[in-house]
Amino acid sequence: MKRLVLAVFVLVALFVTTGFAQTLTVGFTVSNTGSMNVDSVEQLHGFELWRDQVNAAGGIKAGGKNYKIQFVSYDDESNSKRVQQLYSRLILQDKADFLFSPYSSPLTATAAIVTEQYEKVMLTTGAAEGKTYTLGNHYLFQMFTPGAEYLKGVLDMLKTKDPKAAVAFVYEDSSFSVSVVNPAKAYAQQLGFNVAFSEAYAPNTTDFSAIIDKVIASKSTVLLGGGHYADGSTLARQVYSHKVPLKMVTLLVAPDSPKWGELGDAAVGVIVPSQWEPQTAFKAQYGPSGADFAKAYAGKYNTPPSYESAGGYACGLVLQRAIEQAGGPDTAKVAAALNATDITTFYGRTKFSTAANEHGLQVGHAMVLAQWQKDKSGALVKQVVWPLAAKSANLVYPIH
Amino acid sequence: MSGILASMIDGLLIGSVYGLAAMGLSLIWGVMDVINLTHGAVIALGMFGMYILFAAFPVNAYLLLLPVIAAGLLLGLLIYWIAVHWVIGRSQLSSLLSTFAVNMMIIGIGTAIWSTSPYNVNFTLRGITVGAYTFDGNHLAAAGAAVIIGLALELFLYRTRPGKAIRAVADNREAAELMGISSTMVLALAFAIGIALAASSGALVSTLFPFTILSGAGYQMKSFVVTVLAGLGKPLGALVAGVLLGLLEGAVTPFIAVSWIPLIEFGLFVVVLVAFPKGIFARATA
Amino acid sequence: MILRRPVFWLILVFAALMAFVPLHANNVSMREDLILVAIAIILASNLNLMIGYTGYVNFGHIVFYGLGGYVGLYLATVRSWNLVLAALTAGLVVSLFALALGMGILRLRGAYFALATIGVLQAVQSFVANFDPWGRSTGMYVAFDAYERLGGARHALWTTYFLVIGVMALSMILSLGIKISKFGLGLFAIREDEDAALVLGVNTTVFKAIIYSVSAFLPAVAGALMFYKNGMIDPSIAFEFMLSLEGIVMLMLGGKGTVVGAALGGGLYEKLRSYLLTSPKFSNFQLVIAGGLLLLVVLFAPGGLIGWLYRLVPRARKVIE
Amino acid sequence: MTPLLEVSGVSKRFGGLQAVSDVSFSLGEREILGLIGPNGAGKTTLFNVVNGVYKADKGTIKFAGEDITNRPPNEVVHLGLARTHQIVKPLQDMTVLENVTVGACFGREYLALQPARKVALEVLERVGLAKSAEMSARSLTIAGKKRLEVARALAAHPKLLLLDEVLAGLNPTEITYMIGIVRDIRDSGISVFMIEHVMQAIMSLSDRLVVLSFGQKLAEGHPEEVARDPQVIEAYLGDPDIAEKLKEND
Repeated sequence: MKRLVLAVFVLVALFVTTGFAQTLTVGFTVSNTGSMNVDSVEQLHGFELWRDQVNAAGGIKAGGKNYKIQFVSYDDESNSKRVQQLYSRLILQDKADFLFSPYSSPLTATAAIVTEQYEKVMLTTGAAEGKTYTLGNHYLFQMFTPGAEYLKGVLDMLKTKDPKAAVAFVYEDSSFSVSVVNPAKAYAQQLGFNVAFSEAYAPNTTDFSAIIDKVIASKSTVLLGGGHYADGSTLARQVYSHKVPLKMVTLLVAPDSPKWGELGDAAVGVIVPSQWEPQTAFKAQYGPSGADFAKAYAGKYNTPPSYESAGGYACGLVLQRAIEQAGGPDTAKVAAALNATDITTFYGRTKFSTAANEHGLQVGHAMVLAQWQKDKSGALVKQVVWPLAAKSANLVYPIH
Repeated sequence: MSGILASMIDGLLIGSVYGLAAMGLSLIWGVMDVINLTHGAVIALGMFGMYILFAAFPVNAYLLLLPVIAAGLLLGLLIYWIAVHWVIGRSQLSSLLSTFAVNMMIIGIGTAIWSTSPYNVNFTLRGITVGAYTFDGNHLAAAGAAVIIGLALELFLYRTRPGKAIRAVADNREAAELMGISSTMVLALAFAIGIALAASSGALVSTLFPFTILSGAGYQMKSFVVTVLAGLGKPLGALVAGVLLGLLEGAVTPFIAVSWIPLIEFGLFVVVLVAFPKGIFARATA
Repeated sequence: MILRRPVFWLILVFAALMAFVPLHANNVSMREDLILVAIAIILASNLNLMIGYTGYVNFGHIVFYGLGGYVGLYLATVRSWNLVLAALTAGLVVSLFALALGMGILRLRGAYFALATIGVLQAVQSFVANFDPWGRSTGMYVAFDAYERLGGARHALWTTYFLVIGVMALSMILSLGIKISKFGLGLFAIREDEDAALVLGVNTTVFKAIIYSVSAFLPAVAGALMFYKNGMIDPSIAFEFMLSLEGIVMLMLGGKGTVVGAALGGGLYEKLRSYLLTSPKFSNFQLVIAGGLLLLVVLFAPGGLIGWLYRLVPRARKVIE
Repeated sequence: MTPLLEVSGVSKRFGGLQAVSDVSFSLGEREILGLIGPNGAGKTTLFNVVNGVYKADKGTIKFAGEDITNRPPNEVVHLGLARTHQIVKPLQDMTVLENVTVGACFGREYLALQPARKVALEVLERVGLAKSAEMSARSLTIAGKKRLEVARALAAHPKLLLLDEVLAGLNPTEITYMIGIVRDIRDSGISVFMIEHVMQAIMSLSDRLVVLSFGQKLAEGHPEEVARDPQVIEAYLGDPDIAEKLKEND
């Protein structure tokens, strides 16, 4: 009899808890393979840490209910054609309630078309290109500072150190890098720099010797550009092995990854515009502090978080808060809550534009600059060097 | 030193690796009239072969070419028996598709093992600096190795019995059979050597650039261009044409954006193919 | 007369089912799967005109699909043309391009032609990746208001779906029409022995150029529709060499030279592929399985599924064309 | 009366080999002209130049009053000059009927599919292949394939037929049958220009003979005159078998 009572009790308890703790499905694709692999997996780790913490805390509490988070994801092979097929599947077959973006601008832009066609909220992270937000969407929200801002800080910093520098732009011919470099080129000229050389290289380029020979011939003294991890790390290696006489090298995205240290001497001195660094201490109004996040992340993955990881985690936080504010997972209400969002988390300020011609564009968040330096023991570490207010070390200039 | 000269030297160095890759394609095409579409996949396997060997035995990477070549020969025999032997004598479409099928399988298995993420062979030789320009030590070594392997093949074809048998079969398969040469053995051998050449060129590339399992495709395309420029069944011609292609790339890049190179190369390829279907260098003897 | 062919009516019934089943069930997910099946059938059917009918292996067939996508998207978004008009214009432009190109490269035979088509694909891709009006390697995007003209995104997606199904039906009818025509007979003669065909009076140069151009038209129209539906285009997805090669696999699988075989191969392959792609166990082995299938077909059943059916039931040859 | 075919001063060279040099002859309506000569004399090359497979380096070819020098083979067929091949070229994976229909469709009258099929059936009847109409060309015997060659050319409704060794490789019964077909063709008003190694047959069939050796015309005339020509016998000495046969025929 006792047993029966116990069994009934357990069943009822199960029923009650499952009744209260509903499950929300968040869908996205990950580049488990292909050129975006390294960055994309770091972003995934950010997502996963957020999910695990939410579920451990009993789910998102909104409108008197608890919502646990469940992920559905597929490998997009870093291929934008797959992305559309898979996001359609996530929406239609897997009935995802909310979506996160894949990693990288072109993949995100293609996914955005599908999510917008089916009117699903998608938070984009790991995608800084801004053109997508001018196409007239309503359900897209960008976590990253748009590309146009990426290299402005570097040029401002260079202006203080070496106003006579001859600048070379060598960048991937991808929507993200182009969206970064075009405004940067204009800004460099506006600041009075000599833009000595500028050339885009095809995505998946592995042999940079022709371009490097041209950089040398142009007598450039600083190099700005890059694209993503695969091409950026290759470019840095070859710049190093060809002993190009440069005083500064700034590359997009790639040097932010903890894997960058594996390049050894080729890694030293390289600067990366970053969405976030563990050293930047924002006062979080919502969610964990930067230190807590970094500690939890390192505890789970045995490596410090990159800004892709931080972006992934912050993406979850912002969605969580919007669901709480909306009082449930209703798409229109959550979208409205996101439109009204203006908060500071460990990741910095987040605010989305609500103007019709750039809806969802990130307008609150700001960049920092990090440089790979050797510490006293000779180990490679990434230090924040700009803005000066947030710096953790002085800029090394020139590199050699 | 001027930028153009430096660029041309860089082109020449990488061109010899293109040439080595093309030698394998050219040999198989010329001897057995099979366009080997496993070429790119085998080049990629050569890259990963070097990666695995270097991880196990971190000696001078160029010494590891020897085991890569040996493994390439075995792989070549295997592919020959799986996909080529049965379609010899059938239409060219059959061998085109059967080798392509093997290509898909290799890429598929490779993707399952290594995903399509980039890998590196962390081996660096000291470069040579001339003025502002430094020529990468690995590029110099790889070019040297490519030329040595190419010349070794030429010696093999002209100075040894099996080499002469290969040339005889390439010339006239029926006549060679009448003279008591087993064409099956010779075809299998030629195919194996072609595959070994492709694998060795992949191994050389792996010491220069990062690579993925898909990287072979680009070198396969270059091999087509080089083979067509050189004319079929002329392995040494392929080596020379590869070097010339590299030189051409080096000579034009100072003046135009690098992104135009494929258009020039493949445009040239199509035009040459249409104008001289037997190859530019083959015209004199045709 | 084409109306007397059972296959003609089979095609119509098939297309009608493809169009109305997802509509009736209002099943968007089914529609998204079927549109990819339709695209596969369009590509395989038109490729069949070259490989199956004329005996010329085109490795770069996808170039027509991609160029059609670019021209169509450019006209429909940048120039704000009506979608159907933009797609038809894209087909026409690409066909003319193919005609001019064909005059040159169709002088080559066998493997040399096959190689030239790879060269063409690479050269065109590289050109487009450097072409400013089409957005270089970052491509072009459809602004969402472009869908408004078709009554909003949801409506636009159904419209493009029906158009794609229409193109699919046309592709199969075109294949059938050519197969039972004098023009088709001339093509078959070229496939079997080009020199003999010439001596028998077939103007091989003109026939080859025309079929090359014809085989470009519907894929280009389909490309325009599909990339409009997808909302964006860039060189790497427009000119995907792998898709070009998969077209050949589909054709070999179904049975080259037959109308039904091309469609069957296209449909089955796409179904298999999307199953493998999303199945956690096999997603990595998609290529291995496709490659293995192709190898088996090439070595043991060069006639594909339809060829196998013919051998099993010889009378099927009369009905299933 | 102008001759149907008039070849004047035709030469063809391949690299270092002068395959045909300065050959002239003519062929009248309803005539059977034989072309003989030792192996490698350039007979098939001459055929190929006449019907436009090869371009002539020098010389002109007139057919039915039109200059057809260097016109492509497909146009030559439309004018009414069809041919067969020494090494048969059946369209392997097509049926016998389809093979012959191709000939009718793209021949002199450029028939539509339905009438072409009717013509093809008639022609198959004439060459005795009617029963094999639905077989694939691949499955024919060598004799069947030779007849198929002739049928395809005939279906084009030519004024002149070039026959390249249609008797080679046939057994005596088949040879007799084929000779009957050739006579029948001529009787239906078609001129014939034929290469043949079966001496007895060509001697009895031809109205006139042209002899080629090393690409040059050695002799031309009535078969009996030609056979007695010492130059011709000399040329065939490299091939004693045939020289012997020539004498027998004498």
